[in-house]
Amino acid sequence: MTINQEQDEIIEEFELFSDWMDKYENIIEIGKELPLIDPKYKIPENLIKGCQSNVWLHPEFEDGKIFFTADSDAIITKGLISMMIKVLSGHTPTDIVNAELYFIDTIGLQNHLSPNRSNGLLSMLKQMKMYAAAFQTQESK
Amino acid sequence: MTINQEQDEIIEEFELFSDWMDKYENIIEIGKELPLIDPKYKIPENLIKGCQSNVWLHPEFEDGKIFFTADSDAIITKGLISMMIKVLSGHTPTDIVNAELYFIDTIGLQNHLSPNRSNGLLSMLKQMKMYAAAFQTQESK
Amino acid sequence: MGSLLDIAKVRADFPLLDTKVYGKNLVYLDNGATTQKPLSVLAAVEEYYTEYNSNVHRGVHLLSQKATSAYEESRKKVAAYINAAHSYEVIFTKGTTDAINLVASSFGRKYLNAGDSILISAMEHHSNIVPWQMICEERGATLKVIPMDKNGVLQLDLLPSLLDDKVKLVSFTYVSNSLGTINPVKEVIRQAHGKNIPVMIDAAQAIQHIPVDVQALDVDFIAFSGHKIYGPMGIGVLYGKEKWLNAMPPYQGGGDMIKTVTFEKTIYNELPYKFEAGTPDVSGAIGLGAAIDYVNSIGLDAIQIAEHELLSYGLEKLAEIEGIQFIGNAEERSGVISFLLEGIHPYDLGELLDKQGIAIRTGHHCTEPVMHFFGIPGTCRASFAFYNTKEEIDLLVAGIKRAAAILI
Amino acid sequence: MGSLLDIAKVRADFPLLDTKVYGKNLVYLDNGATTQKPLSVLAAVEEYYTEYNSNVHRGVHLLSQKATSAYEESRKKVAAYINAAHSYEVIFTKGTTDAINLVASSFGRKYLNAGDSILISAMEHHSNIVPWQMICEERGATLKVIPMDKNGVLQLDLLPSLLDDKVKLVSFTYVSNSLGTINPVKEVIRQAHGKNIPVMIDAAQAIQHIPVDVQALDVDFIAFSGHKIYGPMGIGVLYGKEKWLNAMPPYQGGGDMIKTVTFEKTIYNELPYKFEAGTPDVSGAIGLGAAIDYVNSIGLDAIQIAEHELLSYGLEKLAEIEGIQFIGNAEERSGVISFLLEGIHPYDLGELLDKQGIAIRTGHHCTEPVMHFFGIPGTCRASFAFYNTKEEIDLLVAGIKRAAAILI
Ligand SMILES: Cc1ncc(COP(=O)(O)O)c(C=O)c1O
Ligand SMILES: Cc1ncc(COP(=O)(O)O)c(C=O)c1O
Repeated sequence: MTINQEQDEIIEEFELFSDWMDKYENIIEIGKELPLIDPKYKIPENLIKGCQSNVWLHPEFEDGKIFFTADSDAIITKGLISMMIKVLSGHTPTDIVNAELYFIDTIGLQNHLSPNRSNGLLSMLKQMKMYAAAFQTQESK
Repeated sequence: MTINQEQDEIIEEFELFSDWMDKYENIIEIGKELPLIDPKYKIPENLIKGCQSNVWLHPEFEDGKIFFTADSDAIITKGLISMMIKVLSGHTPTDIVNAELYFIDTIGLQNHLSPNRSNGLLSMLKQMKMYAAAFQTQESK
Repeated sequence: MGSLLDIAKVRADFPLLDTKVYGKNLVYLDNGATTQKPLSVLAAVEEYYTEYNSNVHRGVHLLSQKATSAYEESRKKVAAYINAAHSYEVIFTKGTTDAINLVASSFGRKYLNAGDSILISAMEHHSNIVPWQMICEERGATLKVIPMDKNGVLQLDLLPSLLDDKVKLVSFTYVSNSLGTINPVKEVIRQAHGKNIPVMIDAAQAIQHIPVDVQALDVDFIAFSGHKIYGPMGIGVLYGKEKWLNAMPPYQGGGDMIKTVTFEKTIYNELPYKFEAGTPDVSGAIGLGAAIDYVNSIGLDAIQIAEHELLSYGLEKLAEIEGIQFIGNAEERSGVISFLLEGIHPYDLGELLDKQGIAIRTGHHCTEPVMHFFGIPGTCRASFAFYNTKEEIDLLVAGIKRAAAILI
Repeated sequence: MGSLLDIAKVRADFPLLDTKVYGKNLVYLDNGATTQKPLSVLAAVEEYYTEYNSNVHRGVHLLSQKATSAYEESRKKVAAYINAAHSYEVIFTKGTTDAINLVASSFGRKYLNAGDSILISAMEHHSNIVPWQMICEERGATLKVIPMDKNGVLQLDLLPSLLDDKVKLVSFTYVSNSLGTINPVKEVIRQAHGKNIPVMIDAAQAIQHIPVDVQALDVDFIAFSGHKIYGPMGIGVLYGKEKWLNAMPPYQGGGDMIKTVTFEKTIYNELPYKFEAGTPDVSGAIGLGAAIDYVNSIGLDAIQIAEHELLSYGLEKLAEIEGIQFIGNAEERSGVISFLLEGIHPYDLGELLDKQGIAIRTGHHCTEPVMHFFGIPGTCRASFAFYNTKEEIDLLVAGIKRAAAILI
C-alpha cells in the first residue's frame, strides 16, 4: 500500500465512529499494533519529549525502506504513533520526505486533540521526516 | 469672622454660579486677593511641589495668630490657595489645627478639581496645619 | 450540613458555566488554573471601557479623574480585603509571577549577597522557584528547601535548623496548587521573625479560599493573581510592608514611577507608584476590585464552607474508585485533589474526561520538583470553586470510571 | 481632499465617544495617552470570558485548547501587522514600559559592561530613559543622548560621532509623544548597523499611525502598548529578532518560561515562551488581536490620511490663536500638537478646557528632559485619532479662546 492508501484506510475505519469516546477506543486499539521499540534503544537520543508524555522512536533502514519502532508512556499517544508508523513505516526515504499527512485532519483529530498532543504529533512527524531526509542523503552518497 | 463663617461666606458666594466656567472665573478673581509671598521667601523649603504646578507658602506668627502669604505659577491654583488663606489666615494655631474644611466639598470642588489639584489642595492644607501645630508647641513652651 | 449558597443563583452569575463542549454540559474543575468570571466583573470592565476609559494619574480631564479614582478605589478594596495597614502597600502587578519576580529582583539586589540563601519549600510552584534561582545565581547565593513528607506536609521540625543566619528571606506557598496542602504560615512566620528573617507568602491558591489578614499574619510580602479570584487576567497584587517597599530599589523604570527625571539623575516616586512603572492595567484593577466586591457579597465564610463540603465529598467519592491513589494527604487542605489511577497515564485520563465535557488539569502543574519527589510524571488534578456542585463531582467520578474502562 | 472614512460610522464603533462630561459632549483629544476601544475589541474580550476563558498551554481540555489557539492566533496577527519573520519573535508584555525594561535588563546584563554606553535621544519618554539609567548604573555604563534642535528635530549630523565602539545599543522613539516629531528611524538604523550596533525602537506613538515593517526597517527590537492602538490596557508587545532573543537570558522566572525545573537546575523554554513567565494576559492578547483586525479593517492608509488631515487642520486653526506657541515644529510629524499660550499656565488652560468637555493633556507628558530643553514647565497637548473630527478641532479652538479670556 502507498502512504495515501494507508491514510485512506485509517480514515475509512474512523468513519465508523461518531462518538469521541469510540474514536479514542479505536486509537487505543491501534496502539496495540505498535511495533515496540527494542528496550536497548530507549535512550535519550531517541526520546521525543512532549509536554505531558514521552515518545521513543527508532528508525531502521533496510532494503531502501525505513521501518520505525516506538513506544510511549501514555496509551493514547501510543495509538497516535502507531497510526503514524502504520502510514509511514516501510516506505522509501523519498516517499516519507514527500508525504503529506492528511488523515489527522480528516478524522478530525487535529481539532480535538489537546494542543500538547497535536504539537506532539507534529514533532513526531518532523522527527520521522528528519530521519528520512538523513537516510536519503546517506543513500545518494 | 471664625473659620466657619469664612467658609460659609465662600459657599454663599459660589451659590451664585451654576456654570463651571463661572465658578472658575470666581476662583481666579479670589486669586487676585491672595496676599503674595515676599519673593525672598520663595525658597525651596517653602515650595509645595505639585504634579503640575508649584505653590510657595510662608507663615508668619503674630499676636498669637498665623498669617499666610503664598504664590503659585498657575492662576487657578492661586485662586485655590487664596481661598484657603482667606479661611485659615489670621486665626490661632489651635483653631487652624482643629479646623474642618467643608467648603471645598460643599462648593463641589472636591469632585470636579482634577485629582492633581485636589491632592495639591490636600498637601496645602496639611502643610498649613503642620505650621499651626508647630506654632502651637512653640506657644505652649 | 447544608450549604449557605443558593447554588443555582450563584451559577447564573457565571455565564461560562453554561457552555457546552462536544455537545455535553461543561463540568469545569480546573479552577486552580483559572477561575471563571461573574457578570459583575465583566460589567465593571465594560463600564470602564465604554464610559470612562482614560490614562490615569497625570490627566487634567474628567475621564482621567474618574479612571484614577476607580483605579485607586480598587487598590483600597484589595487593601481592605487583605487588611493591609495602608493601601499604598498594595502594588498592582501582572500576576503572582510578576509579583514574586519583583521581590526577587528588588529585595535580592538590595539584601542578597554571596554566601547568603533564600529558603523556599519542597512544594513550590515554578513561579516561586525560578525567580529565586535566577537571583541566587546572580548574587552568588544558594536556594535552600524545606522538605516535605510523603503526605505532602512540610517537615516543620527541620525548620529551626534551616533558618540559619545566612537566610535572607523565606518564600513559600500558603496552599499547594498540586497537593492542596495548607501550610502553617503563621508558625513559619513566627519562627522566621524570631530570627529577624522576613517572609513572603505565595497566596495564589489561598486568596480565593481562605481569609488572608496580612497584619494578623504579620507577613512581609504576599503575592496573588486576579484571574484566580474571579477577576480578569493580566492583573495581580504584591502586598509588601511599607518598610520593605521603601527600602527596596524600584523594579522597572518608566512613567509614573518617578518624581523627576533628568538624563543625569532620576528621583523615584513614593509608594505605591515607585513599583508601578508605565501605564497600569486600569481595567484589570477595576475588574479585580469588582471581583473582590463579588467575593465579599457572597461571603468568604460561605465560600469556605461550600468549598470544604465539595472537597470532602470529592475525596470520599473518588476514594471509591478502584486503583485510585491520592497525591497529597495533608490534614489541612483546600481547593485541589490530585490523584492517579493505577496503570493509567494522567494525560490519557485527562483527555478522555475532556471528551466527556469534564475539564480537569493533568501534568506537573508547574511543580516539577513535587512530581520528582513522588517519582511520578504528573497527576490528574480536579480543583474546585464554590460554584461547583456535588452533581459535578458525581459526573467526574462516573467519567473517570468510563475512561478507565477504556484505558486499562 | 475628502477623507476615505465614513466618520459617523467609525465613531459609532467607539461607544465612549458619545459620553457627556459636565453635561457637554465629550471632545476626546487625549489619544496619545490612551485610545478608545471599538466594540469589536470589547466583544472579543467578552466572548473570551463568557465562552472559553481558561488558562493556556498546559491544559488538556477543550477550553484550554481554544484559549491557547486564540492567544497564539493573536500573536500571529501582531506578527503579520509588523511583518515579523516569525511569530515567536513577538513577546506579549504588559506594555511598552515592560517591553523596554525587559530588553534593558536581559540585553543589558548580557552585553553591557563597565565603560560601555547606551545611546538614546533627547526626546525620549521616561519609559525609554529610566530603564537604561537603571541598567547603566548597575553595569557601570553610561547613558548618552542624541541632541535635538529648537524645532524638536534630532541632530543627525552628530550621530556618526556618537556611535562610537562603546555603544552597545541605540534605543529611541519613532514618534515623539510630546513634540509629534517622526524620527528618521531607517537612517539611524542604517548608521548604527554600519557599526554593528543593534537598535531598539519605541513604537508606542507610531504603531497606531504609521506602517511599521520590522523587516524593511531591519530593526532589532520594537516595543508598543495595546492600549494606544485601540486594544485593552495591560497588554503590549516586544518584538525582537530571533538571534537576540535567543542570545539574551530570560527576564522573569516562573511557569511557562521553563522546560524543566529541579531545585538545582532549570532549563528555559524556547521562544516566545522563554520571555513569558506566568499566566499570560490571554484576554488582553485576544483584545489586542481584535484591535489589529479593526485597524486592518479600516485600513492604516485611510487612518494615516484622516489623521494627517486632522493634524494639518489643527495646526492651521490653532495658529490663529493669539499668543500661541507650538512646542515642536518638525516637518515630519504625527499624532500630537503641543502648545503654550503666552502668560497662561498649561494646567490652567487644561482645566478650563475640561470644564467645557474638551479632554487634552497638560504637563510634561513623561518627557521632562524635553521640558527642560525648552525651559518650560509643561505643554498643552492635543492628540488625535482617526475618529476625531474637524468640528472637534473647532471646538478646541473655541474652548481655548474662551478659557484664555478668563485666564489672561
Ligand atoms: C513614546 C512613548 N513611549 C513609551 C510610553 C509608555 O507606554 P506605557 O505607559 O503604555 O508602557 C508612552 C506612553 O505614554 C509613549 O508615548
Ligand atoms: C501556588 C501558585 N503560585 C504561583 C502561581 C502563578 O500564578 P500566575 O501564573 O497567575 O502568575 C500559581 C498559578 O498557577 C500557583 O498555583
